[in-house]
This record gives sequence, structure tokens and C-alpha cells, in this order.
Amino acid sequence: MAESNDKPKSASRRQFLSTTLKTAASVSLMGVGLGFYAQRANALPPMAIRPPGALPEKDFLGACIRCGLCVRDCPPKILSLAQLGDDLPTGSPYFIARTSPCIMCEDIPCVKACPTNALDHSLTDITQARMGLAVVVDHENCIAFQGLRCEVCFNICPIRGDAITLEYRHNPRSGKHALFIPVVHSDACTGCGMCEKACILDKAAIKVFPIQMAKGELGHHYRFGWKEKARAKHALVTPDPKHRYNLPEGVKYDLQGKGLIFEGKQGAAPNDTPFSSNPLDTLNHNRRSGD
Amino acid sequence: MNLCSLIVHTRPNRGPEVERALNAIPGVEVHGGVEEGKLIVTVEDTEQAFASDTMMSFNDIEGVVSTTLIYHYGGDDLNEEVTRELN
Amino acid sequence: MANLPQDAGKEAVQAKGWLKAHKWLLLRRVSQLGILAAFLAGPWFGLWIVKGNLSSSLTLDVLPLTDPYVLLQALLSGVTPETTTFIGVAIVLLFYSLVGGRVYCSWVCPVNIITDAAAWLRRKLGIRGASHASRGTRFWILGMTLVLSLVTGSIVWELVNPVSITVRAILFGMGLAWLLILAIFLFDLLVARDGWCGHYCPVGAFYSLLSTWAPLRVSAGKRDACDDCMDCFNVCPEPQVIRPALKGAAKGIGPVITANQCTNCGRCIDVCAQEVFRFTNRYSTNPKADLKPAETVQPTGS
Amino acid sequence: MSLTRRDFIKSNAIAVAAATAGVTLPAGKTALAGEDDGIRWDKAPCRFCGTGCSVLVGVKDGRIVASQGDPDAPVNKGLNCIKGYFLPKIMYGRDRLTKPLLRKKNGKFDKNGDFEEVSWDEAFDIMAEKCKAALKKSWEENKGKPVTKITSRVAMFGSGQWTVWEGYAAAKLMKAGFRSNNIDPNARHCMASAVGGFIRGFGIDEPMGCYDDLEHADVFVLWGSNMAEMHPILWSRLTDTRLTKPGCEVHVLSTYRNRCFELADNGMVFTPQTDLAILNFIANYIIQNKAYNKEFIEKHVQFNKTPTDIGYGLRASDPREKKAKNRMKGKLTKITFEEYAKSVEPYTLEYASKLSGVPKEKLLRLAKVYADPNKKVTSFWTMGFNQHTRGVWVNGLMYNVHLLMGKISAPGNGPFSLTGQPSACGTAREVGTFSHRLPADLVVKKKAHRDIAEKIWKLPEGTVPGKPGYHAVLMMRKLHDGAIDFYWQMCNNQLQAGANMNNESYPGYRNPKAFVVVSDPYPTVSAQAADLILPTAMWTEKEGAYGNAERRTQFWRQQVKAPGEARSDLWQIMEFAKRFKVEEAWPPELVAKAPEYKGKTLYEVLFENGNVNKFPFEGKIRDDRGNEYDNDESAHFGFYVQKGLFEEYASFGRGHGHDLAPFEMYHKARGLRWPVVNGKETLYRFREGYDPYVAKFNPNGDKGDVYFYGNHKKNGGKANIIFAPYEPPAESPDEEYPLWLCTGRILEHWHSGSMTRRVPELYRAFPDAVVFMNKKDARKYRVRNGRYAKIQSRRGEIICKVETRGRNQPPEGLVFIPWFDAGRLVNKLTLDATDPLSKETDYKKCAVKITRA
Repeated sequence: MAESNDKPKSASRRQFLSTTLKTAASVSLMGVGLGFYAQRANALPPMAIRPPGALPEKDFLGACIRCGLCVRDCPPKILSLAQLGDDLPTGSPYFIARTSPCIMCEDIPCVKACPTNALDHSLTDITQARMGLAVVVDHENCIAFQGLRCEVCFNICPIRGDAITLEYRHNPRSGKHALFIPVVHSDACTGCGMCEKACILDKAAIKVFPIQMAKGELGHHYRFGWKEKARAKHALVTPDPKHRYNLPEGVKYDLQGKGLIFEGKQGAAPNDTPFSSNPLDTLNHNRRSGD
Repeated sequence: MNLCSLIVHTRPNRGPEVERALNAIPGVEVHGGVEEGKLIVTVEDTEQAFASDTMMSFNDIEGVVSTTLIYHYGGDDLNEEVTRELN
Repeated sequence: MANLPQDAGKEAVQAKGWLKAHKWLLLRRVSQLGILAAFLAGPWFGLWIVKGNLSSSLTLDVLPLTDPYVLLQALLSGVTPETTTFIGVAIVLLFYSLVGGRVYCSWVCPVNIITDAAAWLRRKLGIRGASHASRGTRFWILGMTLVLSLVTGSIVWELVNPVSITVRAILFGMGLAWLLILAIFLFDLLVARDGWCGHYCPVGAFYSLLSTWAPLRVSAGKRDACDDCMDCFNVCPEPQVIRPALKGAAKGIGPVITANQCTNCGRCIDVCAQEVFRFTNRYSTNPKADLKPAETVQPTGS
Repeated sequence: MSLTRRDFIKSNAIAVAAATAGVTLPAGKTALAGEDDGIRWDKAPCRFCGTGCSVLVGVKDGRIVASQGDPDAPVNKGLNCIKGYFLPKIMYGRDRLTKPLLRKKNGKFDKNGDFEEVSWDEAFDIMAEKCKAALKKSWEENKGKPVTKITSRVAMFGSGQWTVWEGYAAAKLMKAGFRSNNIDPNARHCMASAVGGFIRGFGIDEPMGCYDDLEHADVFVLWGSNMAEMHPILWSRLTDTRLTKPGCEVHVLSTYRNRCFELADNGMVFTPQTDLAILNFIANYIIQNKAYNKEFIEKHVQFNKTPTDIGYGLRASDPREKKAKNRMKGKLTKITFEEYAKSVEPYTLEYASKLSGVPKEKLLRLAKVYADPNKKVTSFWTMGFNQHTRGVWVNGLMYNVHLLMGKISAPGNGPFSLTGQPSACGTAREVGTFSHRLPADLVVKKKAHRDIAEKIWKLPEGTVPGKPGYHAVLMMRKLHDGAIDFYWQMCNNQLQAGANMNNESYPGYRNPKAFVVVSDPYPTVSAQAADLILPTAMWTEKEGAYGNAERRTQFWRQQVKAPGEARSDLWQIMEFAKRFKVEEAWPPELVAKAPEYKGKTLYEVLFENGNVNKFPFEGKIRDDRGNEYDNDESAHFGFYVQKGLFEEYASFGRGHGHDLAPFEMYHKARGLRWPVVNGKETLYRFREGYDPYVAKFNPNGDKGDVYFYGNHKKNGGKANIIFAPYEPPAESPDEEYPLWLCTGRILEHWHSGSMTRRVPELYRAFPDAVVFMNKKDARKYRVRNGRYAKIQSRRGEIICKVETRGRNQPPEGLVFIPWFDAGRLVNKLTLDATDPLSKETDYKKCAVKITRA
């Protein structure tokens, strides 16, 4: 302050120095503390999903200035800003899939609203958003795995058929029904959370997680052969030469497909008797219709 | 106090025989699986022997191929009434 | 004669009437609440005047405004914002360098209402005791927040920033923010006079830097009339800025308050029965004397 | 029972070991570990679609606390769809009606008053007053008319979701008690065309095959049936066969891409109404390639043609009706095979492909599987065929194809009409709650049939009127026109379900001349428009019986009590009958024919007739496991009501191809497929060896051969091939209304959603109706996915959200809107055009336009 000028210079300088040092020391201490707090506070809980186009979490927290413009421009009002006391960084935008999933607006107004590119403006096609990844977490309670006809997650999925498909399997327990197993594909799932919201269980069996949490990683050395071949559109090594076989008459061999093919005997059972040429057909048939 | 359940594999068609032999041992009960040759057996401690010793003796029974321990309970509260818990 | 702190402004009310003695205070409250109202009209009534919050906003879907301090932190974290954002920052920077950066504190920031209330109650209850920390601490904190952004790559200060938390609490939902608001109130009331805004707030510190060259100033133009009632010192959130201008005539210091910590709140104008103070520009000089400008004196005291 | 921890742990230990070893232990060994103490389990068929899954219902403290798919049920083997998964919850919606509600002003009934709670007594008082007035007026109008001309001002709209005895009691009260044939079930909207097809083709209603076809067929063809969503468990079986059976193929035909296309080997989207042409093309292809089964045709088939240009079942004043040459005509004319071949000749591959928009190779592939004598083909259809202005025709054309090839009445080979409702077969069709029917395929028109009914019912000759009553759509028109004074709707939601509600049903319900009673568990759209609402017990709050699509009759016992004063439909019908003296319902000359009934009530005449009250009630129903159940109706009336009604009803069909087993058997079995002869079920009708009736009617027939005994008297047991041409629909898109509108259901919701939308999880899974449309159309009409759009037809408009990415993917030019949503009533848009023969509404075709809302 001004009056310090009146005091002897050395004393003033000493006091000034010590005050400055004290302040600097305590502020640095505070900074370190804050840094550590930030590290813990910045951890994103798995049920909180960032809006579409959000940068990777670490970058996002550097870029998001917590202005809430995305929240304001969200047509279905599903986004919120984290409040003090919530489990995620104060003021950052998020949604909870189970209660209010992203409806995937085609014009992505939340991204357009972001002033800092924390929601990346290069995202213009909402189907390319990767907010998280849906995972069918609980195979034991998901009723589809038991053969019940649910498929609500599949039906509700906005990119149904790409992000979630149904895998048909035989139901060995009932013996005559199929299982309709929902399978999520990370190359198409946007993590919008519609599936998690719609899951009819008391606690959802399909949940959206942050991608890094949901994804496994293949050993870096290993490739799936058939995928590589498909990508290259040809065999990676010398193509297989044409094979020839010793075969009895009327029999063909398809190396890559069906194997042995017996011509003229398949399916075309003559209609002269009501019996199939395979006695097992008759036997099994009788057993089945007898019950 | 020990209580175990195990699967006793028998030679084909020897199930009933083994079942009789097992049921004769104190603390041992056969609950099923006779036809399949996979006997479902429970063993409890008795005053004469621990369940573990009883189990070891199974291998001496004619017709037994192997025994597999499935479930073991070792608490001291086996005689408590638990009707209420089930409600 | 020096008045008691709890009586600050009484004379002015008697001399000028209540309304005139609260003119600037009322205007500021209107400004602060009006801004909040403009933000809230959207979510409450569907009347979208301003979207967002004080960190960044969009007025009437055309005017972008962005807080330069938070953007600076974002930049240090390694972000490339949108072009419009820079326009928004530029507008804000230009505005505050004209009217004085700390106008943000006294005319915009809602925390000011809380700390003002604490200061008022403190005076009324006669609570004494100054902060042990230096008023310069906030600059250190300002520096620390910028370094943290640079080092951690994330805007760490926003996790705890009471200013933006309060604004968001009002605009987007309270959460536990009331605890923080209460803490600041109690701190200012019981622990240190002008504790938060005057000593620690890096937002205020940042904006005070913008004040350095601002033309809009308060001047103790009629400092000769000062009767040493001390009311202005008692109500001023940054009292150290008054002394050079009010009492510096002898040292040849001009009457314009040039210290960048002055918030241009105008409360000194309100409470002065002698009408010593008025708003003016920094270049207006006392017609009586050609005195050297005050900024040669660095008001960095405690 | 006192248990120690030892018992409990041991039980667990055994269960774990058994599970590991894969050994099944006798019940009781592991019971402690698995049993939820105090829950009483019993079986019941699912309340929803016609599949007929069985569930086990767990009751504790008078409430259903648990449910599971019945693992021993042959249909579903323990599986359910999500509606079935949530079955118990439909009974516990928070707005269940528990008291009768009457519109009142100043303490008196007033058509424009507000609903107020009233006692059952007050409710029945006003009902009886209104009903008696209507009966009296009808009497006056009928003075001097023969019994074949009698009309009535009393009408009832019933249900394929009624239990068998509810339908039976209702039909009896209406047809015999009130002498009104104005009783029709909502099955009119659902199965009437199928019934028409069966009767015209085979002389007897309901499918010849059964669900075992789902395992035996080589090829499945779906015609206008979104089985993947509407018959979820059957689809699961079909899918499994497709997966596990080498060479199995699935062909799907629909007017838009639906979930079935995901499995389809040959998916075909065709222009609405052109199924008529495609089927004729297949017949033509079979004939051109001489693939038909000559021997079968000669022995078992009669060729016919049907009158054409028969109108669209609209009001007679409609220009389309005035134009029709043979309005409502359906009398068959015999033709030769050659004439038939000539008739289908124009339906070439090119023509069919051009008309339908289906690529030629796809049509050809379809025709080939039908024409291949070595492929077993089962064709399934549902509302795509039935809700069709040529519904009876198109059902018939389907039979034509199967009959040409002789692919019928054999495992894996057959045309199979799936039903929409849990008891469309069991109640609506078999009991005969239609305006023209009596139980067991008898019809009111024929005196001989009326005589049978009157004899069984112990009523004087001439009690049952001989003129068919008002069918569902006509009922709405008559209500609108003021020709019905008393209208009682039970167990359905006709106001939401009926087409063209703005112009017919709603003004009908609110017609000041009419008194409208709605019995329902929930305040539905219909209830909102009613004058009196009666709170109804539902599903397992009463003892019941349903019959599913494969002729399987299933029973259940009452599991819990209905809430508050809610009473079952059966109780309502029988109790209401007590309010009428015979003299108040019948004219004096009829009463004179039965002096023993003088002074008696209709209740005494109809239900205390020695048949219905034959079986005593001992205060509780007991099962063979020692559990006890309530039976509120029997306790109230003092005899085993359900058994008495069932046995009287069963006497209609026993010995006539409709044999039902004794009452008790159904409480033990997981359903039995009729005819049940000597305790044995029938899997495939009309084929010797499977069906005992074949030998009875055709004792000299070959072993394993078919005999269509439904036509035994008519033409010597031959099935009818009936040629019918392609004719355009009643309304097609034009410049002003450029889009087809198709309506239907979705997996998550049942019918009008009055039950499923009250299950929070189902509501969350699919909250509100959306308009499914093509992306290109959305762009064209400038509407956006997820945003609101306005859909307008000539009859009304609704607003709903647009869905371009949904499970149903319509082609350009067609939109699909489900009808479950009471907040978006799609039947404001639909046209009340019906099949002139079956009187079933075409909900699949009308023209709309769409704009941004």
C-alpha cells in the first residue's frame, strides 16, 4: 500500500518479500491440492454420458467452459450441467441414458451451440457420434438370452440393424424355439442410450458406458484372418490352386463350402411312399408327433 | 460342523448298488442321480467321523469311479431355526 | 468527524434523500438481476433473450459473448475454439477495457450481491478484523489457475470457481452450490472484510487487469469538500483505491481513482453527503491544478 | 413348517451338485432352495394375442406377486414375449375402475352430466329402465313380423377376449333373452374374413393344421402377417426351424418392410391390394406348368367363381356403393377346372409384377416353392388378409393355391390363419357371438339351426330371431342413425378400435337417443364417451377359458379377487338378466308358448334351466395339489356357473366335429386341441388317421386321405376353389392425399393399449404412437425424424412424431401408424370400408397426406 513507502526501505522490502513468499507458497500449495482434487473430481462416473461430439474426456475438460449453451439448445432437454456435489466435474454437461437418452437430432444443435469445440464441430453426421458404447452387460437377466421375445433395445435403436443386430440361435432348452440375442456393434453404436432407457428390466441389462470402459483390445500382434482378407479383397498369400479329387460318380466336392455334395439325392425324395429315404426322419418324426 | 455335497460317479449300471452302500454310512445321504450314474450325495460330520474322512472312504466302495466335492458349508449354526429368513 | 462503520451512508440519506443516496447501488442491483433475468426468461418463460451463462452466451441468437478469463484457461489447456468465440471475447474485452474490467464484479457478478450483503451485515454488527492475506493474493491465484490449465490440460479452476458455480446454480440448478455460497457469505461476514472479492477471486483479478487503461473512472473531484466522515472507506470494497485520489492532493496526485482494482460500483458516490465523488473519464483533470496522474502510485498495499 | 439352517443348506448343497452333474432330482429334494415360500402357483393362458402361451401365476396374500412362462406348455415351453413378461402388472394399473360410474346432473342421469360413483343397484336400475324401453319400442316395430324379420333396438358389442362362458352367456342373453341378434364381437375386426374364407372353402370354421406345422414345414410364407411382432413366440419357433432345418426358406409378403424381413430369404413389398393378383398368378403358374396335383383336385376339389364388383361395405348412399353391380353378393357358381384355368390366365408373371411392384424373380421364386411337390409349405396370414375389402376373396385365393397342390391338412403343409386375440377362436367363433351365428358354426338364418339352439336352451320355438343382427360397423352406423337405443360394450375398446370414429362411432356413442354402457377395467376412450361405466374384473380375477389359433382350449382358475366393486363380465350379464321378467322381454304370444316360464326372470329361464345350474358349488375350487381358489361368480349364484355354462355350450358341438373334452380335463391339461374325441386331441383335421371325423363321414375313403366333411352335405366333402379377380381398394392415394395409410400393432402394446400402456416398463419401451415413413417421403413432405407431423385424411387428422429409422420401413408412398395410442387416435383417419362379405373393416388401406405440425 501507499503508506509502506514511508517506512524504511529494508524493512519494507523484507516484509514485502516475506509476504510474497508466504502468499506464493500458500497459493502453490493450494494449486497442488487443487490439481489433485481435479484429478479425482474429473473422473467421469460410468453412467454419465457426454453430449455428442464431446472430445476425449481429458481434452473435453480442458475445452469445456461450462457455459451450458449445449444444455439450452438441446430440443428434448436431456442435457444437464453437473452441479456442485454431483459425481462429475462441476458445470460440465452430461446426460443419464436410463432416464433421458439422446434422441440423436439430425442437425445436432448441441454441437452447434458449443463455443469452444469441446463438442467437436467437425461432427455433422449424428450417426458418427460416439457418446459411449452400449453393452449387454447382464446375460443372465436379459430375458432375450433366455428366449423370451423382447428385443426392445433392438427395436428402439435409432440405427437398428447396424448398431444393434439380433443373432438368431437355437434354444436348446425348449428345443423348438429360437433365441434372439441382441448384439451391439461398436462401429455403429453412438451411445445415445435409447436402448438403456427402454430396457424393460427393473435394472437395465444393456447399459451405455464410456467407450474406453466398454471396449476390450485385441493383442497388437493378432489379426482376424477373414477380416484382413475381406479388407484386402484377396488372399494375403498366394491364392489356393484349384484342387482335384478322386470321387465316385455323382459326388462333387466343394472345398470352401459344403464339402461333399451328393447329386440328385438331396431333397428330391420320390413321392411314391410317404416315407423319407432316411429312416431317422420317420423315427424322429413319429416321436415328435406322438407327444 | 461340516456339510458337503458331492457327485459320486459310478460304473455303468452300478448306481443302485453304490447307493445302498453309501446310504449305509452314517451321515451320508443319496438324493438322486442313480440312473445317470452320477449320485448326488450329502455328507455331514457325525460323532464318529468328520465328513472329510467319510468322503475319503467312498473310493473304497466297489463301483465308484470318482467323487467330486461340489459344495461345502462349515458354519456352527446348522441347527438354528431359519424359517423367518425364508419368508 | 469519522462516522462509525454501521452508520455509513446515514448522512448522505439525510442530505440527499434515500433514493439518491442509493442511486448507484440500485442501478447495479437492477443490472445484476436484470442480466440473470435475461438468462432465466428462456428456461422459465420460453422467452429466449440470452442463452448460456456468464462463461459464454448467445444473445438473441446473434450476439456471442465469451468470458476471456475462462477462454484463456481453455486456450492454455490446448483448445482451438470457434471463430465466433473469438469475436465474443473481443467484444467482451473491448467493452470492459472501456468501462473498467471490474464493472464485471460490481455490475454483473451475482456473488457481489452476496459479498455486499455480508459486508453490510458485518458493518451493522460491528464485526472487526482484517484478512491476513494480501490483496495481491488473487493475482497469485490467477497465475496459479492459468498454470494449472497449462499443466493439467483441463480447466481446473472451473471445478471450484464460486463465481461460475453461483451463476450456474441460479441458471441451471442449485445442487450443493448453496453450501459454497453460504461459505463465502460467512467468510466475508465473520473472517475477513471483503474476503473473497477483495483478496482471492481470480476472476476479479483478471478483470482488474482490463481496468488498467479504462477511461470510465470515479473521481474525487470535490475532494476539498471531504469532511473525513470515512463513510466512503467503510463502504468501499477496495478502500485502498480511494486514499490516493481523495487525500493525495498534498502529494500532487490527481483526484481520479485510477487504481485498476476500483470496481466502479459508485457506492462512494452514493454515501458521500458532500458529493465529493462522481463518474468521469480518466483524462478529466481537476480544473484547479495540473497534477500528475495517480497511476504513478501503485496501490498494492494490504 | 419349522426349518433349521441345516435343512436349508443341505437343500442348497443338493441343488448345486445336481445342477453340476446335470441330474434332475425328484421335486421336493431341492424345493427349499428354489421355492419362494408361501407363493401359490397355478397356470393360466396369456391375456394377449392368439398364440395362447401358458404362464404360471404366483399368488401370495391375495395378490399376484410373481409369474413365469409355463415350462410344460407345448406352445411356449416357459417362454414369453415382453407383454407376457409383464402380465401381472396389467391388473394393477393405478387407475383401475372399482365402482360403477354414471353420468349425472342434479342427482339424476343426464347424457351430458359428469360421471359420479353409483351403486351396482342404481347402475342396473337405470340400465334396465333404458333396456326395457328399447325392448318395448322394438316390440312395437316388430308387430306382425315373422321371426325371420325381427329387428331390435338393443345391441351389444363383445369380444374375442371374453372367456368362453362369458361369450356364451352374453350370446344367450341377447339372442334368446332379449331376442336381439345385434351382438357382435370385436373379432369382427379381426377374424371375420378368415371365417368367411373357411366357411366358403370348407364349410367349417378354423384352421385344419396346428402349430406343429412350425416344425414340419420346409417353407414358410407370410402374407400380411408381421408374425415377428404380433405372434412373438410362434415367430421364435419359425425362426428356430429356419435355423436348424437344412433347406428351410422363409418368404415374407407385406406392404412395408417389417421385422419379419430380417429373417426372410425372399422378402417382398407389394402395392396394397395386389395380393389378389399375386395369388392368382401363383395359381396360374401352377396350372401353366402342370404342377397341380391332379388326383387331389379330381377327388377333393370343387371349382367355383364368386360374383365380382361387390362394393366396399360403405353406407349405401356412398357413390362407390351405387356404382357396384353386385353389391354385397357372394353366392358361388360352379365352374370347371378349365374355366378356372382360363380365369387365372391373365395373371401372368409380368402382369402380377407390374401391378404389385414386386420384382419378377422374387415372384417366380415364391411361385416355385408352392409348385414344388416335394416342398412342404405352410402359409401364415393375419390382418393383412383379413382386414381387406376383399378379405374373404383373398383368404379363398390362398386356399386355391394350397388346394391345387393338395398341400393341406398334413404336417407342415397347410394354409394357416393366425388369430389376433386370445379367444377369437374359442369365444367369438366357436361360441358364435357374431350377429349371424349360434354356437358350433350354427347360423341364425337357418331354422334347423335355431331349433337346435332352442332345444338345448329349453326355449319355445321361435325365440331366437332369424334375421342376422347388426355387425360391428353397421352397429356404429345404426347407433349414429338412432336405430339403437341401448348399447352395451364389453371387454373391448370399440370407440378407439372402430374406423372413421369422427364421423360414425363417436357421434354414435354421444347420440342423445342412445344409452351407452361400457364395461371395462380401465377408463378407456370408449368409457370416456359412455353414459354408464361398469368396473370389470379381468383375467385371473375370474375363472376363465380361452381358445387359441390352433383350436387349443385352455382354462384357468380364479387366482385373486377383483379390486373394489369390480365384477366379471359373466356376473354382470347374469345379474342383469335378473332384472327382466319374461313378460318384459318377450311378446305375449311367445310367452304363451312357454307357460311354465310365466312370471319368471330371464335369469331363471336362461341360467337356472337345469343345465347351467346343474353342478353344485362347494364354496371353494380345489386343485389336485390341495390348493384352494375362490370362484366369486359361483359363490354369488350358488352353483358352479362356469362348469354349467361350459357343459351346456359343449353339447352344441359334441358329435358334430366340434367336440370338447369334459370340463375338468381342461383344468389339468395345458390345453387340448378340438375336436377332442374319446379324450384324444386332433392335430390335423380332414385327414384320415389324424381326424376321427373323416372315417365317420367317409367310411370308404383311403387310409391317410383327406375328406372335407364340412361340405359333406353340400357337395360330398369337397373343398371349394373359388376364383376371384383383382379389384382395386375402396380408396387409393391421389394428388390431394398422396400416401397409403396402413395401421396395425407393435410388439410392446396390445390392441388399444388400455392394459399395456399402464405397465410403466412397456410404456417406456414404446411410449406413444409414431408415424413410420420412408426417409425420402419425409424429405418430400418436409417433416423430420423425431419431430411432429400432422397426418390428415378425408375424415380427420392427428399429430404424431415421425419415425424414419424405425422397425417398420415403409416404401415410398406408404405410412404406417400403430393404433394402440389413446392420445393419437389413428382411427380418426381410417375409412370404414369393409369386406362386403365378411363385414370386416379394411384398416390397412386409406389415403392420407402429411405435413409439418
